[in-house]
Formats: sequence, structure tokens, C-alpha cells
Amino acid sequence: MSLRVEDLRVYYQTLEGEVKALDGVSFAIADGEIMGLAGESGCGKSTLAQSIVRLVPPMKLVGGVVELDGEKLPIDDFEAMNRHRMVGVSIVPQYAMSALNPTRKIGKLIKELLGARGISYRAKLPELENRLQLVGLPREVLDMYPIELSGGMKQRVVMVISTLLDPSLLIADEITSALDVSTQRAVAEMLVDFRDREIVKSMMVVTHDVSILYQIADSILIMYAGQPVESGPAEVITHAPRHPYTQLLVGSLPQVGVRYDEQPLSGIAGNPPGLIDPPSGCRFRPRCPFASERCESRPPLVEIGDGHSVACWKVMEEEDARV
Amino acid sequence: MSDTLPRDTTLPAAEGVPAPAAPAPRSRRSEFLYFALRNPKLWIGGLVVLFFAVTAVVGPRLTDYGVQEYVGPPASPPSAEHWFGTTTFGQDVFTQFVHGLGASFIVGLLGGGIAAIVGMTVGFVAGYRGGIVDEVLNVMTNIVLVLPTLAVLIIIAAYLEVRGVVTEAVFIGLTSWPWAARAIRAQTFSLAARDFVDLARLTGVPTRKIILGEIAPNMSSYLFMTFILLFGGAILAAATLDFIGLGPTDGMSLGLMMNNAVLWSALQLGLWWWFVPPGLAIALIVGSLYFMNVGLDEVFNPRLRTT
Amino acid sequence: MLEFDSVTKEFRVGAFGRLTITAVDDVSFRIAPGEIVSLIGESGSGKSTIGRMILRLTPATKGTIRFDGVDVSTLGRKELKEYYRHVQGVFQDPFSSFNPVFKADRVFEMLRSQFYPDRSGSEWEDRVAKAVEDVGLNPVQVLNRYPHQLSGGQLQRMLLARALLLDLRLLVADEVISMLDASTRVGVLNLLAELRERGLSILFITHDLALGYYISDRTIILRRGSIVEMGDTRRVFQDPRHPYTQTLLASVPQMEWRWRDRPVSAAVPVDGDGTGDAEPVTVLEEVEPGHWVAVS
Amino acid sequence: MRRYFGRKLSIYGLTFFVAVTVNWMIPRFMPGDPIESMVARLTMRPETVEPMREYFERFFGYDVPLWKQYLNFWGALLQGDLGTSVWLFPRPVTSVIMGSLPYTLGLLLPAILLSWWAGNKFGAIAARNRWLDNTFLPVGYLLTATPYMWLALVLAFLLAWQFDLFPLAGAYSVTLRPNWSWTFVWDLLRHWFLPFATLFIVAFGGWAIGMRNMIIYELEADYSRYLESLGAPRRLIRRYSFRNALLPQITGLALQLGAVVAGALVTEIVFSYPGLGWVTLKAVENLDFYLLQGVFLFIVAGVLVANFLIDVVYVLVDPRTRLGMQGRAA
Repeated sequence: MSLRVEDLRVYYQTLEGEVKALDGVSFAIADGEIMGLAGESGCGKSTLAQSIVRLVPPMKLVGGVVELDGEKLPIDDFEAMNRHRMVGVSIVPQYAMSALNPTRKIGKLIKELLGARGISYRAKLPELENRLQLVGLPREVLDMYPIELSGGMKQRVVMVISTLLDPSLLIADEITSALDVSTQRAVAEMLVDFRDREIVKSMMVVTHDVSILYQIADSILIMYAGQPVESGPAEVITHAPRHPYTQLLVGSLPQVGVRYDEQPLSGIAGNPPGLIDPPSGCRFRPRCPFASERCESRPPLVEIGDGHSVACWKVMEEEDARV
Repeated sequence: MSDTLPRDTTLPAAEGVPAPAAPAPRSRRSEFLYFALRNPKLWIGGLVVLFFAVTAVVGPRLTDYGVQEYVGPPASPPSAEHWFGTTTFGQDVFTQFVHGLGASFIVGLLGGGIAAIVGMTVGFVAGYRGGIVDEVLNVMTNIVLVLPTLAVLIIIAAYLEVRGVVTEAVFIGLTSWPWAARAIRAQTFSLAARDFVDLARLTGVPTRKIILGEIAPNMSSYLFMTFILLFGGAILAAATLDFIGLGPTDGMSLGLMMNNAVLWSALQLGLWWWFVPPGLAIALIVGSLYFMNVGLDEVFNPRLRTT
Repeated sequence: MLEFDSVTKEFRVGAFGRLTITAVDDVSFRIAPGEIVSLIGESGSGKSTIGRMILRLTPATKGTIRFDGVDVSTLGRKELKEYYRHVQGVFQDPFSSFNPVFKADRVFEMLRSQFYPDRSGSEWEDRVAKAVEDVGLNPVQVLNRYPHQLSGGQLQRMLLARALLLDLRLLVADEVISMLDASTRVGVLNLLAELRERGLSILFITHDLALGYYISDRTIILRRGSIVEMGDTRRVFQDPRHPYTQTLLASVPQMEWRWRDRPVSAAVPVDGDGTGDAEPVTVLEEVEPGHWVAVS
Repeated sequence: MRRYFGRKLSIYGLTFFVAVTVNWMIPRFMPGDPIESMVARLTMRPETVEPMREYFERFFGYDVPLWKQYLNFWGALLQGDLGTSVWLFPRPVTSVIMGSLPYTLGLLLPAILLSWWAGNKFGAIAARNRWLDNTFLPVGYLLTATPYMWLALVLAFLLAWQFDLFPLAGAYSVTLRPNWSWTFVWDLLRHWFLPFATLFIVAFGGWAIGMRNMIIYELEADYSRYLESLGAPRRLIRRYSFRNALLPQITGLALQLGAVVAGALVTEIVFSYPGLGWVTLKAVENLDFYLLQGVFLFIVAGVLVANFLIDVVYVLVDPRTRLGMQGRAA
């Protein structure tokens, strides 16, 4: 098991109260696995990505355990986490295009970053050049300032830096969403390549776009309002989801081949709930067409098939009926 | 399908891509008020400024002496009779002080006000119109910006035989606007690129109304802060000018008090009560204005709030 | 109805406009009444600039844009207002389309004061309520609220309601749903399709091929300011002739087939379509009735 | 790069042109007659008034058409001729200014450079220490708001009058003749210290506050967040932030020049320090307009030159300006 997250609770401190951005999140990522984390804005996916690497105020760890390769990560101890960052767990942030110090040449930045860990830049240089080649960049970028690179090039440099020390887990936070279609595919495939070459052991790809995950992820975790609702193999989640939210979500995605005049899609009524005082029980209840009284208590995430777990009373009933 | 549940979450903007920029709670105004009342920088600064403003208004009524009147024993230290002591000639320092305070506030309000109006006009027009208009205004702004303001003021004031507080304020206002124009231009520029401005244009709203009705309200806090800084700057500029002896030829000002003190050897005679109050008042007023500005910045700019 | 005829747009950049960038290069197309045309392109393709030129938010450098045969660049202040009575736009970012310091329904009031200054209070209110209901919103829940109290989907619908209060004939919809969440975007998309059924023409600008395919009758593929392929949406998607269209289609993430089964051979692009060498001069050639492809 | 400097230089050139023109215009179009007041001061006997006025009018070139006066003005200026001082008649203005310039520069340069350096260092330290930050912030704002002359007065009163640690006035003791002996240099330094300290302290407050605000901003920038995510040590992140925060402070230096020069003028007046400020006061007192205008031109020219030097430094330290200039869209 590369990453194991158990009942993670991270709240945001705000004026009106605590925003329960992550409220009891459990999942695991196996060695060599690419897990996709998807959901709408405000579901907690980015909070999850950030809190594993850099948990700072107003984020607050309320409970739960994060284990990497069997070792507990001190995610709420900023200094103690430094030992694990970049080596154990690394992130390619959403803001990758502006993540490089504008007044340092890329090579010097990397040199100073490595130097702070007592690693020799010169010894690492051949590998660094390899990696740059891997993402389609010439070695000359090392002698350039970020302003000399295009947005896409900067993002690739960040991908190389984040993975330079072969982290056990790489978190890719919405890295394809700002890109054009043709670039999106290239970058997404690079992530797979990183895993295939064992540069990183496992990966968590955070995105709002489920169809990207179908392309590159082994498994998918769907979150809603700070809680996981369904997880399982990518094929199952995209083509045979069981949770009503996942079903509606996947059903609302336009695909090339689907036209309004032939096969109109429908969205999900309503909006996600506020997370200061979320609905009790199942948080999808107010928008769910199948909601019943039972849903007033929170459904547990239960495994119903091979690696396929769902948090829904209705699904559990159906499963029970089948047995 | 309906899409009608109100959105009442206040998740930080980091969440997901399509998230709007930090949704504010129920009402912006009440949120600003909440922070304004809890911002010590703002109300401490405000109280100090208010204290001096009240002194400037009420003070002249507390004293029976004329500003230039020789009323007491020369060079006497503060006493119950003469709160701030007397000058080498026996003028009452307190009387001069409260009158000077009034002049400072007038110069500040008027000079700061004029600078704010010029700065806003130039900034709005340059930022909204762009292109060649922007280029020309920009060159103009840069010229006035690099010209050392005080040196220009000295030259102008030196040739004016009769100078009043108002003339002084006007000239200060006309030379101190460039940085404000620059800042407002930048803000306008970014606001003009927002879609609601395009939408107003698609509704046929004329340019002037778009600037005043759509863009300006979005930077009202910023404009207010700009005015506060210009206000403080004008007080300082006037004090410096007065100190060189180029202030108002009639009446009293805080800078003039210090000028007189130096001229009539207050330093050599150790008459500290003559020059300490005016300068201290200026430092406290202008410092408080700057301090308020920081407080306001924290109120309007959530990123700067501590805790 | 709308003719976009050999239009070029150059932007001047740098101090005193020393450099020029050609954002739109000799583009021509037409939009017929009741037609949804999707304009698909990546960043830097000039698609938004075309929309802004139609809305006269930015002037064209060369060429003419005609609406009902009238050159829109010649419109005076009064005529322009009449033009806006028929042609309106909705933009990408709903939160940027509303002035954050005012209540969201101010867009209706602004419209009234400019276009219907003589309408009385209650009659106008009824019209607004009707328009709001027409776009699937509950007036009680959206009127008299600040923009930040509403969701992106609600705001975009409000903007559509605003446009519908006029005698709208052409709507320029510039990436209107790309900032909305998956669960709400289909609703807005369907609403656009319904509006078309009432006779409205829509220029649907997007970077997302799936959205273009879902909603439009005709498709224009734009690249670096030029049209590379144009035709009936089904034909363009099912039988793409231009290599660029083919690459785009191969890159769209689908849930029906996997990328790994259909490799693209071309070198990995770093930045979509923003960089690269100068394009050779091309002309559009009709490869089948109504289906045009750029050839050199 | 050449374009960038070309643009800057043309702005400065234009500014100088405007300054000279204003300088020329003011005495001619302002109410009041400078020659009249000059003559009034200089003449003893009534019968000499008329010849005196004629002499001055010819001397200052008022007897030719306006456009010619303007050209002559430029011509004289380019030859370094700024007219004749009335106060120290018949010394040329240029010579009066040249005599006082070293004193002003001797105050300004160390005060500006040292306060900038120390203020930035201190601001960076304050930003990382909450207690220091909370105590320093009010003090800092008070310092920047302090009128230079007032601090000068207070320092002079306390350190020179009350405790007699420093001399109260002048650039050196009247009993000494300028020479390069230790006694004289020490005396010079003792006289220099208080005016210098005044300029240093007020400017210091401004730089420290500026740096504190900038560095807090930089520490929250995306690149700092990314470095934190990579587990980079705080030291490294602070170093980067400091360096990046220094860049706007360099621009700030250019913007503050005028204010510091003004501060130097009034500080010199308090300490009767024989620099340009003291000369200005004398010129104002003696209605010596030609001297006043000469000082004005000198200050403008000095500020413009300093601005240009700062531009050069900025380009050297910020790669963004250097690279952004190579034909990229601004």
C-alpha cells in the first residue's frame, strides 16, 4: 500500500464557522496505481490534495491518519513534514505556471533546492537532463528564466522538479484543466509515462474532468461535499457506476457522438450544499431522486465488488436483496 | 430542470477550477463593518486624527489671545496660563498651535482632494481608453512624477508675493497626483477587462457612466485609501514649504511655527515647547492616516487579515 | 442574417503600437436565422476576438461584418443601440459578468433604463419575472440578491434572461459553460438548444469539441486566426479532412475509447496551438457540398 | 534593451525640457516683478534706481523679444551660465551652487544608500517576528510621517543643546580652516552626523515598512507556496522572497528621491549646514531668484540622473525587464 488515508477530517476556519471541507475521507492507493480523484468544485478534492502535502491555516486537521508506505505522515506538523516532501510525497500544483521563482534561472533554482537537502546538483544533472527530454524540453531551459518559457513549458519544468527525487506518491492537482485539448493529452500521457518508468510509485490525479481519468487512471474516487461517495476501477466508475450521484454526473457529460437533437442529456438539479452546516446523513440527499428516510443517517462506504465501494443505502439494499 | 438552491458556502477559492473568487458571506458591507470595528489600526488611527481635528475646531475658542499677539512674558515654559508656553516675543504657543492645526487640515483636505480628483480623472481615462490617450497621459504622468515636487513648489511659491492657504493647497494638489493616477490607471485597466463592463457596453451605456457607475464603485475603498495618503502627503508638503518660509503670508501654520522657532533661535535658547508641538502633531496626524490606511487595507483585502 | 466577410483583426502591442499581432486572419462565414454555429478553437485561435468583433466590442482591422446587409462598423450611437436590441452576448465567467458591488438583478434595470425607459414598474417587473422563469429560474430565489449569493449556473441563466428581454435574434455565447460544474452545465447547454427552437441564432464559441458536437448545426474549426475546416457539424466530426481537426479529435478525452488504442504520431506539442512556425498561406476548398477545408 | 533605455531617456529629456521651460516662464508670467524688488533692495540713493534697473534688464536679457529670451536662456544654460547671484553679488550662481553641492551630496548619498540597505534588512527581519512586527509597525509609520525638520530640531535640541554631544550648527567649527588634518576631518564628521542621522532615521522607517509589506506579499506568492510544498527550508524561501521584494524597493527608491532631497533641504536649514538647502533659504530670504532657479535646475537634473542610474541598476538585477524587452509584447 503506497498511501492509506483513514477518516481524514480537515476543516477551514472562517468567520461564519468551520467549513467541513473534508469530513471523514478514507481510501488507499496501491503501489503502481494511478488513482483519479474527481468531483465538482467545492467537493474537497483540492483540499485533500493540498492537505497531504502542505496543510497550513486556515486549514486545520481535525482528525484522521495519513500513512505513506506504512509510515504515518505528520501532515499537521509543517516542519516535520519537510522530511517527507518531494521524497515521499510531491505535488504538481494547480498554479504550476506561476510556481517558479521569476528571478532565478531554472537550473540554479534546482541546484539550490537540491543543495538544501545536501544533494549534489552535478551528480543529479544527467538524470535531470533525461527527465527534461522525457517531457520534451531541451536542456537549455536550465539556463533560462521562467519568463523565457511558455506556460506549458513552465508546467513541464514543474513536473520534472516535483518528481526529481522519485517520490513515492505524486499528486497532480488539476494540471490539465488550463491546457488546450492537444496539450492536455500530451501532459496526461506524460503522467502515465512517469508511473510506467517507475519515476513515481503511485499517483493521485485530481481533476473535475472524469473523462480524463477514464483515459489515464486505474481507479477513481468520486467525492461529494467533502465525503467520498464511490470508488472503484476506472472502467466500473465510468461505465457501471452505482451511486446515484456518480450515475447522474457521468450521465451529464457531453461526449463527441452525443447530440442534443438525438439524445439530450440532463444535469443534476440543485447545487452542492454549504459545508458549514451540511445536511445530516447522506449529503447528496437533497438532490437525490431516490432519497428516502433512511438517508437521514450517513451511509458507510461499503465494498460491493472487486475494489468497488459505494456509500449509498439504496445500493446496499439492492446488494442485500441479491444475496 | 431547476437550478435554484442558493449557494451559501464560503469555501476558499483554492477548491477546484471553476470556483468563484472567494465568495463573501451574506453581505459584503456587514463583513467590512465587522472587520472595521475589530481593526485596532483603523480605530486607533481614526481616533488620533479625530482628536486633532476636534482640537483644530474647538481650540481657537479655548484661547483669548490673537495668533501674533504679544500676550505673556517672553520665552516662558508651559504653565497653567500658557499651556504650551510662549515664544521669544511672548506669543502664546497654544494659540498658534490650534490655528496652525486648522490650516494643516485645510491644506490636507483641499490639496489631497485636488490631487485625488486630478489623479482619478487621469487614471480613469488612461486606464479605460487605453491606446494613444493612455500613452500621452502616461508620458505626462511620468514627467510630473520624476519632477521633484518640492523644488517645483519652491520656485512657484517664491514668485508669488501674496500666498494663502488655498493657493498653497492648489499648487500642492496639482503636483502630487501622479502616483495616484498611476495606481488608479492600473486598477481601472484590470477592471475594464471584466465582463460586466462589456455587458454595460452591450446595453448601450455611455463611457462616462461606465467609468463612474460600473468601475469606480468597485474601487471605492481603494479611492478612499488613495485620498487618505494624498491627504497626509499634502500636510507634509505644506509643512516643508512653510518651514522654508514659503508658506501662507498671512495666518499661522504648523510649518511656519517651526520656521519661526528656528529663525528666532528657539534651539539656541532651548525653547523646546515652541517647536515640539507642531512637528509632533504633524507626525501623529500623518502617521495615523498611514496607519488607518493599513487598517483599511486589511479590512478590504481579506488576504492581509491576520488570524 | 450575419455575414462575416474577409475579416482581419490586428492588435497593436508595445509602446506606441510598434508591433502587430494578427489575431484573426481573413475569416469569412455566415450565420443563418435559427442556426447554431459553433466556433471551435484552442487558445490563441482568435475565436473570442471574432465574437467581440460581432458584438462591436472591438473594431475589425479589415473586412466587413454585416447584419441584415448593414455594415455594423458604420452604425452610429442610436443605430448601435438598435443593433444591440437584436444581437447580444454572454461570456465565459459568470462572476465577472456581474458587478460585484451591486445586486445581480441590476442587469435588468440597466436594460430597462437604456431600452425601455417608458416601461412602468410593475409591468416591467412582470416581464422580468417571466424572462427569469423562461430560463428555468425561480424569481424569488434569484432576484434581489448579490452575485456572490448565486451559483455560476444561476448567473449564466440570468444573463440569458437579460438577453431574452430584448428582441433577440443572434446570441454570441462565448465559452458560456466552461466555468460551470459538470452537473449544471448541461442544463445551460440544453437551454441554449431550446432557445434555438424558438428561432434564435447562436454563435457558440468553445474550446470543447464535445460541446460543439452536442449542440451545433454547423462547425467552424479555427486555428491561429484562420479557418481550417468548416461545414455541417456531423460531417466535420465524422469525416474530418484537415490534419489539425483530426489531431484535435484524437486528443479529446472520451469515455468510449482509450487514447492508448489510438496513438497520435505527431511530436508532443508543448503549448497547444500558441507556438510554432509561420503557417503557409491556405485557401478553403469545398470537398463536399457545404464542407470546406483549408489547403495550401 | 536599447528601446527601453531610449524610452526612459526620452521621458527624462522631456522632463528636463519642461523643467527648464517652467523655470524660464515663472519669473516672466508670475505676478510681481523680480527686478523691481531686487533694485529696491540694492539701491541706496533714489537717483541710481533707473540706471540700476536698466543694467539688470540688460544683464538678465529682458530687453529682447520673448522667443529670443527663451533661446538665450537655453544658450546660456548649455554653457553652464545660470546668471548671477544677488545675495552674493557678483558671484555666478553656478559657483555658489558648486560650493554647496558637496555638502548636500555628502549628506544625501550616505543617508539614502544606508537607510535603504538597513531599512530593507530590518523590514525583512520584522516580517518574520510577530512581536517585533507589532511593535515596529506603529513606530515605522510614525517615522515616515515625521517631518524631517522636526526630527532635526528634536535631535539638535536633545543631543546638541541638552547633552552637548554634537555641535549645533555649521559644517565645521568656525575656529578651524579647511585642511586634511585629523582634527578637521573629525570636526567635519561631528558636524555631519546629526543632519545625516535625521535623514537616515526618517527614510529608514519608510524602507523598513515597504520591505515588510513586500516580503509578506512575496512569502504568499505561488513560488513560495511551491517551494514549501517541496519541503525547501525556510531560509531558502526567505532568501528568494527578500530578493524579489527588493526589486520594487529599487523602483521605490526612484520615487522617493524627491522626498529625500526635500528632507535634506530642510534638515540643512535646521543645522545651518551650508548645502543647497541652506542656500535655498538664503535665496528666499534675499529674494535671490536667479540663485533659487539655479538650485531648482540642479535638483531636477540631479534627480533625473539618479533616476536613470536606478533604471540601469534595476535592469541589471531583474531578469524579467531584461528579457521582457526583447521584442515581446509588453
